[in-house]
Amino acid sequence: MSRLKKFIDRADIRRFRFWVQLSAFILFVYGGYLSIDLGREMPVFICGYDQEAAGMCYFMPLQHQLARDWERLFSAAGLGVLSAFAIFLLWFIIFNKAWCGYICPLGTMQDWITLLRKKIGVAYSNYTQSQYSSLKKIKYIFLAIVIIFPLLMGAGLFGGEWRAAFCKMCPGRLITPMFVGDFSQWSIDFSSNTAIFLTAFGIAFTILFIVGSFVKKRFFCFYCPMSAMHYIFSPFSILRLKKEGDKCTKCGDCYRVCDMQIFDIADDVVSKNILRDDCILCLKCIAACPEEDALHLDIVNMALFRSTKDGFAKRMGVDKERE
Amino acid sequence: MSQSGPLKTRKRERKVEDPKSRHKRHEAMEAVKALDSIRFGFSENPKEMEYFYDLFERVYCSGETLHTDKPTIGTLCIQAPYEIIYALGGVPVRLCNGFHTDEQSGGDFMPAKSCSLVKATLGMLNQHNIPTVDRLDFIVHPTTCDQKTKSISTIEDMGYSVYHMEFPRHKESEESREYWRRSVRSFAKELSVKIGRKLTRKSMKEAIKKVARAQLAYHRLSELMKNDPVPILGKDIFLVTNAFFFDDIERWTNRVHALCDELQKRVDEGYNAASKRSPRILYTGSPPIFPNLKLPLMIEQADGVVVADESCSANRLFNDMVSVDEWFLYDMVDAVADRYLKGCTCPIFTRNEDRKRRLADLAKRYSIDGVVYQSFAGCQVYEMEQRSIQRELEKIGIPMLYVETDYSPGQGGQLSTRIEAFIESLKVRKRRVDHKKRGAV
Amino acid sequence: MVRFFKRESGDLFKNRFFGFIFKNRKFVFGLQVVIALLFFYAIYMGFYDSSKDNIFTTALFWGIFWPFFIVTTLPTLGRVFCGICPHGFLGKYITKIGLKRKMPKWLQNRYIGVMLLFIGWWGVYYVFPGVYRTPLGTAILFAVMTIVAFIIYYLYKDMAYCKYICPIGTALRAYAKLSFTFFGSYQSACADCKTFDCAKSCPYALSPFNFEKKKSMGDCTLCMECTHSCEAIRFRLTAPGAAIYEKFKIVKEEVWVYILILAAIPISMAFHHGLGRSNISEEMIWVKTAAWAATLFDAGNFNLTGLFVFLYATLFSVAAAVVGMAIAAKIMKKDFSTTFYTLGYAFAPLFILASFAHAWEYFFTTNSAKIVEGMAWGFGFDIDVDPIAKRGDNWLQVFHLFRWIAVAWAFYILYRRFKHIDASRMRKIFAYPFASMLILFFIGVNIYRDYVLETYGRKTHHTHAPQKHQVAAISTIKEEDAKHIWLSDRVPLHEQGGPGGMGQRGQNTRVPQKSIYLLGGDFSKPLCVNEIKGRFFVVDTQNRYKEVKPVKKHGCLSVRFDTPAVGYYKVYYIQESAVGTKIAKFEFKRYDHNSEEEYSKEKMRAKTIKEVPFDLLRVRPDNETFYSMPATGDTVRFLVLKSGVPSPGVTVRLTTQFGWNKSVKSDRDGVASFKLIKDYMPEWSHFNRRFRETYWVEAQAENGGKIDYIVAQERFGRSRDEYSSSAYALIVAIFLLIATAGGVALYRYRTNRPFKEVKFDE
Amino acid sequence: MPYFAGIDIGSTAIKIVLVDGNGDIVGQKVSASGSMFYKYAKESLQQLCKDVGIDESDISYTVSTGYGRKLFKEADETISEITANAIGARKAGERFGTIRTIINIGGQDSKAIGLDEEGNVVNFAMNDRCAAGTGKFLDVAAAKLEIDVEELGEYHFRASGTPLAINSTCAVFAESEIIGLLGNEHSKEDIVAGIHFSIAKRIIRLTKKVGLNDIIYFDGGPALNEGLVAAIEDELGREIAIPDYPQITTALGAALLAKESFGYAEA
Repeated sequence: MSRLKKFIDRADIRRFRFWVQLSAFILFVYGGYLSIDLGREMPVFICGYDQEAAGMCYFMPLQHQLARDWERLFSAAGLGVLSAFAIFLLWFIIFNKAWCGYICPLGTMQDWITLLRKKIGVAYSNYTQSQYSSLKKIKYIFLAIVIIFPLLMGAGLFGGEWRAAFCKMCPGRLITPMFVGDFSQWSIDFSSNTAIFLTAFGIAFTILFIVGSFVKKRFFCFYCPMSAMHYIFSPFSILRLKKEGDKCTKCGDCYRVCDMQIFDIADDVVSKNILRDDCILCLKCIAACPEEDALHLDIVNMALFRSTKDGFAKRMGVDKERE
Repeated sequence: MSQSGPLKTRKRERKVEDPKSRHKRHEAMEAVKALDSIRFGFSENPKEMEYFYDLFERVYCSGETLHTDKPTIGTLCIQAPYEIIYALGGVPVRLCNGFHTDEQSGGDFMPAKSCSLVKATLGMLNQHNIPTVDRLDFIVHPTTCDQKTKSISTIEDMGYSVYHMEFPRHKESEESREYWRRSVRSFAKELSVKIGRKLTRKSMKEAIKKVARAQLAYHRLSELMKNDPVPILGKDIFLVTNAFFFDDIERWTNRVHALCDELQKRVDEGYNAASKRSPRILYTGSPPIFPNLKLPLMIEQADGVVVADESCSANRLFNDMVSVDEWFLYDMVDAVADRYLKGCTCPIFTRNEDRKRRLADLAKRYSIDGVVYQSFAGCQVYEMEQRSIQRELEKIGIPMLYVETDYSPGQGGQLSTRIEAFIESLKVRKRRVDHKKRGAV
Repeated sequence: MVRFFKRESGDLFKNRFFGFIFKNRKFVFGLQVVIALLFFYAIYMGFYDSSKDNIFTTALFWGIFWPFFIVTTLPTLGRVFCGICPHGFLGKYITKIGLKRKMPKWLQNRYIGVMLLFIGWWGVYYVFPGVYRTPLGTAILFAVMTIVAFIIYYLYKDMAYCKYICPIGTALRAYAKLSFTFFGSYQSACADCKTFDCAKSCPYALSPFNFEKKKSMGDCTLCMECTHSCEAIRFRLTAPGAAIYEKFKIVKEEVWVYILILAAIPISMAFHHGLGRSNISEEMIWVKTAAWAATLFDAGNFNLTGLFVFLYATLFSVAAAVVGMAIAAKIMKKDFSTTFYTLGYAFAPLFILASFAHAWEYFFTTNSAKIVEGMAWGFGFDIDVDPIAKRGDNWLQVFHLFRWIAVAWAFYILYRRFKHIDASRMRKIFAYPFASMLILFFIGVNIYRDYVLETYGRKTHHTHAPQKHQVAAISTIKEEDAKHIWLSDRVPLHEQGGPGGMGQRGQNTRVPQKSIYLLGGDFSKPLCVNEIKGRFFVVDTQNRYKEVKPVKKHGCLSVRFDTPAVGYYKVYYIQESAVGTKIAKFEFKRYDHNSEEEYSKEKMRAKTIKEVPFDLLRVRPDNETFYSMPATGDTVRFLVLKSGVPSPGVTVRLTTQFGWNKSVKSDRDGVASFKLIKDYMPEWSHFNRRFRETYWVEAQAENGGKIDYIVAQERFGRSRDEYSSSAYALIVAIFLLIATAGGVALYRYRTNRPFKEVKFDE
Repeated sequence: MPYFAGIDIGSTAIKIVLVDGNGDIVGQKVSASGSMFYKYAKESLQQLCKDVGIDESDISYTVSTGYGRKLFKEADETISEITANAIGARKAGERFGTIRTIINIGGQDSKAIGLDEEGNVVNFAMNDRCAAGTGKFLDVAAAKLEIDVEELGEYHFRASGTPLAINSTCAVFAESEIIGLLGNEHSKEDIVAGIHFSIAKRIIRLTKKVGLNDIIYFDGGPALNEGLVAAIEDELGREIAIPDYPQITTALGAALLAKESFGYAEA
């Protein structure tokens, strides 16, 4: 057991993650070819417009469900909405935000773009703290769009174009289907002003997504409403990212490797639960932490993956004791 | 100075010693005395320590110099980034000095009540005689404490080429981080111009790894100190870390690993370097720098054992290994910069919660019985912080002894009384705790 | 604590009646319980019966609570409503068991309540008219507010909800300054008080002994808790608005309440209901702006006119107040903030008196009846009463006077408030007209409205909501007169309906039903067929058929039947005669998104029944699913069956809604193919992506000496190419790609310059 | 009958205490330490033995303490004077109650020691390297004023009115300050009182660091100076406990420790 633990603590999380992401990407994007269907309550951006997807991003059904007439939404039929939500939660609480860091095809895409940038040799950019703290709020606005627009539509206050307004703007709609050869989403819908606006916004957002994730690691995840939704329910999850404040030296290694620039991970020495709304639970921080046990990933209060000096040395390639 | 003829006629022929060689002789005498008490004052030193004893003897007593083939960069504080210096092919030599002889000659430049360390450094530089190296190409000066910052102009006047790195005194803000990163970046640039070599990704990566290996070796050594009984005494640890100031880093790393291997064996055998009830002491405050290791020596002569420390001559020097996400120069230089700012627990910072946390954590992990806090007379920051540290330690129930010292050897009596009384009281405490434990069982 | 005190004559507590009403613990408690019960009962009723029949919920909230408890009491007795407010009443108990935390700083902001009232209530009132007028809307609003209130009471101490979050908390506090009562204490007794029982007993953590000294009751809600703890508390009569003339601690939010509420209610109403009902309403700037905005996006039921009325009213009012005060401040050489907030209290009477008058006028003309009827309905009675007065009764003009009283009073308050500013008399005189600019604006709006209504007259018809399609009487035709007869699921004039035309919405819990109408005449001018000779058959998804009898609906003959299963239903109208059989056919698909039904080609294959001698079956292509339907550019294929046998060489004709038609002969397999062309070409801005174009397929064939004829109505949708453009998308994408990449590169280049990133806000 | 010796070799005096197996004092001696600690200590011990009438070999265990403790090579054990003082004070001060705070003014230092309920040293504070506030300071001042150290007490009580303030932290500067005061025609009495109060203030500041508890025990040579005792009491506002022989408390502690250690060694 202790040997297994040691093995896990020494794991090269980078490589592990790459392969998990690749398999998850293939599974989700091409799963349809193998008739895999995991349902329509996936807590990741696997777009329903991808005909061969092995599941569907929960936002699409959620928006459609919320857009029902209020009379119907607040009747017994509303139970369907709740049951779908319950399934979403069940999926979510197993992996917590690791859905973002390990499974989300859109996240994986961004990581690949980052890999490409690294290969080319272009340095990345970061936000300043002030930019960061104002920009990160955008995702809650998007979440509000996801929930409020359909609800208002159901109340009859908006036209039908607003039914899945966020989906229209989401880069996932344009990107995921491309992998099964469907480029039809790359179009501007001229049928109404709203449609023009939404589809054009979608294209702009997608371009921004591509360019942004080229220069900024995990560019889109700052604005991802799914991430915001995850955060709301993360207290119920069984997978936790924990920090032992007294062991932290605030050296900032974790902060620097963090794709999401989460300041607290290095600077907050008081909270034990260090999972923040931007976190994608990629575990890079644990892998980069040189302090014994300062950061660890817990599953039901059992440390699954801990930061160790030994593991750090191995991952940095300095573990050979004598040169 | 030309000596045209005898100034005075004396009965007895007496050749007046050249001040420089006299100074050198005094230094050597001081070094020998200190080394002897470290080496022969205790029995059963680890065999691998011989290398370090020998190294100090060669450098400080026989006048041997190291690194004749590489550019030598003098550093005034641990904030001068080692990794960058190594990456550019230079060798960092820490100029912090512990010689009383130098302190006295350095006293000419500074007020009476000021930090002995800075005085000694000034004195040494004034003699243009650095024991470890034969020349200094460059001095890096991070603007850490006031006394160093002000004395640097004196050093420049002595004819050294100095690079100033601006260092923020408030590390909690994002601005300070950016500010310091800038300082480090421009330092890297400047140094590469001075040395005439380009900073490359490969050399930088190598340098980071080189330093990381040294850090790891130190961590291995300090991990061994967690054992009770301890395999080695604290004075030796200080000597080892002092050697890092000037020794070749790879050789040093290998030697520390060799030492660790030996100590590991001792641990397996259950060997105790101290006595049965020696209180485990955490040392903090002004750095003990060879040959001024009197405080750790005194503690251990009084039957305590220094198992951990929080000072810039050991623990702080090796903390915070650097982790890099993408091996770009920017990233690496920034990563290196962060190591020296955020993780640092130097008392010059405004609100030093980190230091309290670090001390509490060390006390917990090394099962510390008491803390000895040294402040050089005149080091205001350490003196001021003493109170809040004391309060903090009281909260977790660990007694602390605060002593104010300087490099003068004449202080022995009163100082040792305090140390001994402190250790005696710790022993009583420990015995009582043991007793209670046994009673409980 | 003072046990006995000889009360002065102005003290309401001295009066037996008022003393009982305000101070008797049991009475007040009873009243609070009754109000709370009514409150919750009305919310419950709002959910229980959200139909128009429920007149109780709205009558209680908008007929009693608002006009009487709030608008009427405020300028008279003061903030007495808070004393019986169900939230405050229950909140007192909830706070006692609650967590008693300190409210976080960001929540301690009176603007939250003010903005809830201003935007959340009045903004919504204009933008979504009628939301709060329906029982359900009202019930949801108050239920949500109640839940929020109770949560906040539970979490935070000192009844912080009332101070900061309650939408009317700050407003009541502000307008209560105009009342002719003052709640305070006998200073002679308080001078040597050492116990401060009044402050201890206050659930809001206020200090009643200080009210007189501070000349302000602060956040006091007149809950009367302190009166039980000490006899030195008094509730005295003062001159009306005496409190507002004094110098007290200024609360900025109060001034903003005056201005914003003035904008949101009297001014917006004057714009919307006054000027908006005039014959020249189209000329008004807000109507024009709304019309322009409507071209920009699909606003649904969003009332854009209301929105812009609200925005312009706010803009004008705030501008009038701010600009006027700014000039006044300049004249007096005082700083703006002092001037504005000191003098701003003068705006207080404008709204509340106007509203007071309106409330009573409305009470006499309409509300009195509504209240009686609503209350009766709420408790199970059904009575019908007439209002006390009729609209247009002369004596009602009295209420119009109030508006001018309000203006006069506002001028007077302004005069009194000027005394608190220290500036030379001359300057004050010059500053006075500017400081009163908002009052002048208010007068101006009123005069202008009267002028416009007088000069141009009032529109006869007015509704808040956009007009619904009225089902006018439909002209009918006899079967024999009709050139064609066919089946359709829509009555004529409903042809342009949106996706909701399927007649299945709102019936989720029941078995969905479908109505099919028999139409006749020209394809382009359908009329209802009201006399028939044939019979109707309905074929369900299992291909079982049964005959159904038609009924009359909207003047049309129709058949109505259940469609419980997922799949294709068909309706046939068959009329046999000597000449031959005339058949009209309608086929439709039922599918709902909750269904787990799989689309299987076999199951969904077109089938015929043997009762039909001559049939046209649409052959569904392989890629068709439940979600899809034929679209422009697709080829639709029809199988011609004579007595169940594919029949080649039959002429089949397809006619679209816009008149395009084409005839082909069925091929060897009996299949006739048509390519659907694009003939829906409306103006660009009116293009409807969901437009379903109707087409008819007719076939005629000789069958055993008789001529059989069949017509089937089908629909097709819009192909993607018709309304979306990948080329544009590509251009946009490439342009954006270059722009963003360039922008990023430029940005990075720029930030490489060190020490330049600190920017100062000058 | 075994005897145990505690030898406190201080900067100004050598104090020797002999105790018997019950821990009772059988003999004590105070002599000047001069420049040859070892020689004088040895002689004093011999002298004491002679006075008490025992043979030197009867002394089973010797513990030395004080600055010169390392120099007394015959000692079986050395101990710091702080610990010794604590042990001695507990014994000598038994009649006052449980002692938790000790003030000790020695020849060249002054200390305050905090004890716990069981008599263990919890914390302590010492003056800086300077001689102000120590016995030395009194010596110097007395010499300057040309009076005997023993007379200081008398002078103190003869002082009139408010005592003068002597502020200098250093004995040397204080000396010049005294000269200045004399030059201003202040009386010797006032100056003495001033000196006492300045020492008292200093020592109380030190004591506050370890905590002021109910019973404050004051020992060391200057405790014989009643003027100084009065000054400390005045500054504290309450009485302090003075043992019968304040000079020998530390030596007594050493002797008691010797007895205890001998017990351990035997066991």
